[in-house]
Amino acid sequence: MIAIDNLVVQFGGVKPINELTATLAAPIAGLIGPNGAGKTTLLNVLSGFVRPARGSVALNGEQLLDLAPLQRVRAGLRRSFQTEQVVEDLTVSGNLAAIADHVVAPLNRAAAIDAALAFVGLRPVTDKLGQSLNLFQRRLVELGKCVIGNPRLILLDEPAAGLTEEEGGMFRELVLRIPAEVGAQVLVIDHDVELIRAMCSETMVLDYGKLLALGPTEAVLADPNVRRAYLGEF
Amino acid sequence: MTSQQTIQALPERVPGARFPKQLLQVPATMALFAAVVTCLANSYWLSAATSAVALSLSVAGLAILYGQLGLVSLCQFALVGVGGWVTLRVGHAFHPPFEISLLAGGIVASVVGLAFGLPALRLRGLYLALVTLMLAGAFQIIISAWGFPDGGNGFLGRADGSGRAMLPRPEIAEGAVGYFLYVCLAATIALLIAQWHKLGRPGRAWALIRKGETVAIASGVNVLTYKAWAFALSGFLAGVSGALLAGNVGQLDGRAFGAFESLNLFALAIVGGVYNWYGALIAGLLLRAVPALLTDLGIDGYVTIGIFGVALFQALATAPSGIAGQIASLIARLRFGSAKERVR
Amino acid sequence: AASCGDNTGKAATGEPIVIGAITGKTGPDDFSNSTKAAKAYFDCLNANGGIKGRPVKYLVEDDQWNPETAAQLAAKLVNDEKAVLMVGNSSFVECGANADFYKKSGIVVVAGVGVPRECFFAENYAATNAGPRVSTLGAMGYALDQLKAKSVVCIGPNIPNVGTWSCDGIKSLAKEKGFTAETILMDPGTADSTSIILQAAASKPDVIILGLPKGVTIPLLTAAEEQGLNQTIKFLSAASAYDLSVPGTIGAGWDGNFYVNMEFNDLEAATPDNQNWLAVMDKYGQPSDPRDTFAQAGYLAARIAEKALMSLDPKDITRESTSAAIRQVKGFASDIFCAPWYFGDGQPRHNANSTTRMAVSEGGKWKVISDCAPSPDPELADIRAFEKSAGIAP
Amino acid sequence: MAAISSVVVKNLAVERGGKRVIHDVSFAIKSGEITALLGANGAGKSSTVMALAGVLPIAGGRMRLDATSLTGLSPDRIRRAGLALVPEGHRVLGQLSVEDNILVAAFDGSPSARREGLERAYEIFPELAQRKRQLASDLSGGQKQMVAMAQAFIAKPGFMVVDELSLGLAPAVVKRLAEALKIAAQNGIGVLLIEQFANLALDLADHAMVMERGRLVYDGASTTLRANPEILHGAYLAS
Amino acid sequence: MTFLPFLISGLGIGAVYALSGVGLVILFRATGVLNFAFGAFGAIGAHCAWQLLEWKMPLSVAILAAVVVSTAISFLYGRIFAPMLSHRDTVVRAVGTLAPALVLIALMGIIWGELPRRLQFPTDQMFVSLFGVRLTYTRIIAILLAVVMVGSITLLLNRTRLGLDMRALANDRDLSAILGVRILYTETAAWVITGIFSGFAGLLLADLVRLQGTFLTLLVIPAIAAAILGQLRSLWETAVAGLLIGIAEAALTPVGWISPYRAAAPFIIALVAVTILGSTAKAVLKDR
Ligand SMILES: Nc1ncnc2c1ncn2[C@@H]1O[C@H](COP(=O)(O)OP(=O)(O)OP(=O)(O)O)[C@@H](O)[C@H]1O
Ligand SMILES: Nc1ncnc2c1ncn2[C@@H]1O[C@H](COP(=O)(O)OP(=O)(O)OP(=O)(O)O)[C@@H](O)[C@H]1O
Ligand SMILES: [Mg+2]
Ligand SMILES: [Mg+2]
Repeated sequence: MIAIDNLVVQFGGVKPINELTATLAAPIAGLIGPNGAGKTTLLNVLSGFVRPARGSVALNGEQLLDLAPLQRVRAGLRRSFQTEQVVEDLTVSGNLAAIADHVVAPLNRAAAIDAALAFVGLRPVTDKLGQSLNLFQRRLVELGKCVIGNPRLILLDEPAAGLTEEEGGMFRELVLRIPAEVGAQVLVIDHDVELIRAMCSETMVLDYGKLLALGPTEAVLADPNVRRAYLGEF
Repeated sequence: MTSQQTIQALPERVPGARFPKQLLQVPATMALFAAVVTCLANSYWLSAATSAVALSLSVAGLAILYGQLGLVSLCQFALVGVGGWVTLRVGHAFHPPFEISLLAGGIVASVVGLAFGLPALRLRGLYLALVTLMLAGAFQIIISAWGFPDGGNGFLGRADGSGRAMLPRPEIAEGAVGYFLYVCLAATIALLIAQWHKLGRPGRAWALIRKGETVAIASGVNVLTYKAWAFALSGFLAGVSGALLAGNVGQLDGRAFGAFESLNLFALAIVGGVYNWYGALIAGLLLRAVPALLTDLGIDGYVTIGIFGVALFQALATAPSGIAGQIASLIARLRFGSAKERVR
Repeated sequence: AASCGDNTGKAATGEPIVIGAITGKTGPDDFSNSTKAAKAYFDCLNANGGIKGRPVKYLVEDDQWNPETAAQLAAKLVNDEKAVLMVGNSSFVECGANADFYKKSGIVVVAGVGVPRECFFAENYAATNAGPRVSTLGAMGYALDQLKAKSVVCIGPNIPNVGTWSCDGIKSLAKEKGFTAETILMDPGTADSTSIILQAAASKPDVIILGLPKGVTIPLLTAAEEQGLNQTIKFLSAASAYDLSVPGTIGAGWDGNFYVNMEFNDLEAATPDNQNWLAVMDKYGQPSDPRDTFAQAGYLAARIAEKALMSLDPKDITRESTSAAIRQVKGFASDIFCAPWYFGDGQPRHNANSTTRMAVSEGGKWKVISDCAPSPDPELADIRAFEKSAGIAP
Repeated sequence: MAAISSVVVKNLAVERGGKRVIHDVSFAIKSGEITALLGANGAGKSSTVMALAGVLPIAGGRMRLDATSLTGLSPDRIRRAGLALVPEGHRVLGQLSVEDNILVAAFDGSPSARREGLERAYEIFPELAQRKRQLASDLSGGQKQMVAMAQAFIAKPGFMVVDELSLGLAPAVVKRLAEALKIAAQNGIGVLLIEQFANLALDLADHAMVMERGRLVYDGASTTLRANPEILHGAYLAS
Repeated sequence: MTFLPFLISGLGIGAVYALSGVGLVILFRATGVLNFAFGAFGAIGAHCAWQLLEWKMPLSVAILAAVVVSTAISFLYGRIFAPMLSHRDTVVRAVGTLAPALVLIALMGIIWGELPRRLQFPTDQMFVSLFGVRLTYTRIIAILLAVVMVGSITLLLNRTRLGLDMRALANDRDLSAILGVRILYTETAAWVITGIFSGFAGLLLADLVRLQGTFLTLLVIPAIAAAILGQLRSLWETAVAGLLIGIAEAALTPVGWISPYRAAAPFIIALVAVTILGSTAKAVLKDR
């Protein structure tokens, strides 16, 4: 459970997040909103790359902001980035090992890597270099990195952007398995409303740093404010 | 930086493996190299080859920083100087076995390298490169004023008297051939250490850091520690290189460690190739053996400089992953080719 | 006409005698004039019967101002080429790098131009020039005697065994003679000459003595002229500035105000050996080879070597016999030297050339203004004592 | 632009990392029309359009814009010849302000014409108008994509090639953009569109092409493709 | 001992650093290349000027020739050689410029040797006296040239089309090409501009410091200190930093034991500044 209380982020004159208070409890929660609404910024606050000016965030009752970014990773926080970040000159398994090195005990590493490979279905390309992967495979590597080492919260920033509908569908199936098989809560940003609808039982909508709506996904998507500000319907 | 380099012919990595088999390449190649040089070289070439192998260690340090982390250090030759200075100082002051002086040189250079790296830990790209160049510049002025120790008393170790004291070589390797083999052995060990880092956990962490620091942090990498470790290791290699150099001639001179030399070292490291371990050896040879060849052919010093400039550009422009990269892709092609043959 | 060796006019055809040389050509300054002159002389010798029929094979290497290279080249010449003797060496870095090696290998060096202290404090190394310290103090002697200097500032490079060595000499002389002396050590790589000149001028000295390579001397003089100090202070320099191009380069502002020490005779002196040097250069050198004081040094080194080799059985010219012959050289007279040159057998160090002249810049040329005078360097005490004991000096 | 003009690609071949990724692709796009280029990930869509824009060197084939040969021209000359590419992955000039980013793409025309173009771009993307002094590197992902689109619009090209149109954009913005592209096509611009959402693309497009493993497997009316979804499915599953 | 005279003499050496530093930053801002050969370009021009003066040509001809030679060499490198490295990272592109630097050092060594020479201008004889120190007109011209260059280049970069193209190019060459920026034209223009600047700077530096190929070439290294203080971005800051570094270096002259080490001042100042400002510096690149 993520509890955000009165969060304010400020860059010079702009406040990409402004007095945000919200609690996300669903195993897979969605985060949507217009471009520049502050979604990525919120993820950066959760993972520790942006220091908020005010407010607090608690993960399962534990204060998150007290921890350094690295401590958060060790405590089970994982994230992917809006542009994929697969290392070109490491193999697929090398990319996974790079995180396993730091979050899994030495003896369990090989097994953890293998389990992640199996989970995302990349076993056939274990030894391929990152530079020769296509976008879908890269997104899968990113997801694989997120499920290594008993994660508790996985943050996905537009993980399916650029994927075709089929690939998006396969990706969605994987994400849906995470809460049960990996045991982590997932917070996902995406602009593909259908994907959000299919994955998330709960959705939060941000608009200019403010909370526009929060609740069961269907209800939120039906909210006229959301339809106007986000979907561009009148 | 925005333009991403296409990296060709990178060595494959085997994660998790305890002793990757590729490591065996290092001793095998070095042994072959040492045997060939020992059989063929006269005094002059032996001396040049010894310097070349010694310097290849400092290039290996640069290769870690640049090839692995994408960090540029333009003070590597200054660190070679630090290593040499400390080795001579310890050697003249306490007369310990050579290995002790050598380790002292390596360790102090490593500490200095780390101290040099610290202000730079937060910096990247060209800006970092230039900051380290400033360190090289400052070192040049300080060391040329102090001079290298020549056996005297006191902190600076300047005798300023009759004759210079020479640093004795290790007892087991007094002669030119013996010392050359000694340097090759030391280089093999150091190159193995570097290569082992590259193939293992530090190498993966460094690759992530090169990709982006936020990405590295998000993957649980302690960026500062791993960067500092790379600087320290690179400094250590430079220091050992300086120590071996000091043992070769028995003494060193401050004027040989100018900022321009550090620039030159970096340039040749790129030409040699920073993505394969033997790029360092190639760079060492380029630094010492090629000028020796030109000198031996009686070519004017200025013409040599000019040839060097032209060759530097030629190599930069045509071999993005250095000469070593070209060799690697050649080997790969040969292997691939013969594999195809067999299938047929 | 050029006169060399036995003057047979016939080329030597026997088995060559290998003689090596190391010089600093490429780098902050070009010191190769000495070996160029030695080469010209050996060519002349070879064209005139050589050493009793055996020609000299003279191998010159450029150490590029890098001690590591200097050591490599010494190994090449001594071990690989089996040189019997080194002649005409002139380098900033070579003495320190190789003195020990030469001693171990049992080879003797008759150098042209020695610069740092190590060149004058080694057992197997004897230079024909006086060296920066002796030369700087020679200039100081002139300043004391002729310019009546009461206070002096010595500017030297902050290179160990060069700058301090020269300026310390001035200091100890000051103690002995009771004038005031100050030392400024400068980084030869600095771009800021004006500040150094201002610093030197701040103590209002009568004279400023420069013990610097000419590449650094000229910018300092330029800065001094800019500040108008050429009118109020006399500037003197060690022999390093004694180059024919210098008076023209620094210009008329320095006429009568810039004095330089000379380690050898006037370059244009009409004396026989000096004329022979010029003739050898004309016939066997390149027109572009400079006729300067370094060249004089190399010429003399070659002649000394020739004299020693001529005393040997041509069939028995080995490193040992050659070394022994060089060690015996004594009373080698030339009008280019102020006093006869000797090696000083058994001495731990060598500095035979310690009597110098002075010249002043005038009308774009050097004008010789003094006779030979012994350098008042206190450090020469051991040399003077040896000379007395060996009956070389009165 | 009264006369119909066209970009013609013949027997295009492209190699990447020593491997041939585009084999013998030929097609034509016409002004005033929207063409969709569909296919699974890695099918070679980006490689095709990057080769077309001169960003990737070609291993074979020819390209023409009307009478002008584009083969072997540098990217800036192709852009100036009238073919504007919006590359994949919302790349912007991070150290320039938003306004400079847009202005730099307006390589021709008087200052007043450029002003006009700028105003027009701000009309499509009012988000950018508020941030014109901000450094482009500080923009959100979607905002960067808007900048990239604005850069194409302001160049007033004859042909616009958009790689991943909706990438990172909120639905409302996609709608506005689709509208703008339609208007552009009506004004005689030829548009080539790569888009992950096939339905969106087919709604917009008059013409559609499908790629599979570096080859063109369908080239025809978009309505036909819509009526026969198995073509598209086959292509998507092929990879 | 009073410091005042040294402050004035520092203005002279400061002008040297400012000129070279600004020259470096201009090209970097416009093409993303840090030109280690800046000094060498200037030096060869200055040598040509010296040669023409030796041949008794008028001063104006010599100055013109120097600038033309420096510009031509800069143009050649920028038009033919620099593009070959354009897809490589900034450091490699900078290292590439070592090549022309080495070739020019060799050329100057072969033609002119390392004999110290003196290049003189009539302005050396004219001066104003401040605190008993003469500030020659040549130095004043050097400072003015730096200021004029900073001003005009700042205008060029911020107010003109070419300037906008240059900034775009330096930021991301590939993307700029896609956006229609004429890469070769713009880059060549930048190299020509620095070429002209290096020509004038080379003449002034040869006069102010010394006319020696290697020395003038290596002068870029302390000048980089000024560029670092300007964070490789701000021309004004670079120029001011250059002057201040020069003054600091000169002011250390009378300070006892530090004096022999004062040539290290540019480096130490740059390092201290980076350590203090480091984390806030704009040049600290961010991740996405
Ligand atoms: N360093 C910064 N300085 C100024 N403004 C910034 C900075 N970083 C981000 N912003 C602004 O903060 C706002 C929020 O950005 P954020 O990346 O969180 O948006 P987002 O919701 O993820 O949008 P998108 O869907 O487009 O990715 C944007 O308007 C952006 O321009
Ligand atoms: N730098 C590269 N080196 C080697 N192969 C590459 C490189 N970039 C792409 N490829 C390969 O080229 C093929 C075509 O890639 P391309 O990016 O053109 O596909 P796409 O259809 O645009 O897919 P996407 O939807 O992922 O953008 C793929 O198989 C990919 O693996
Ligand atoms: Mg975002
Ligand atoms: Mg694509």
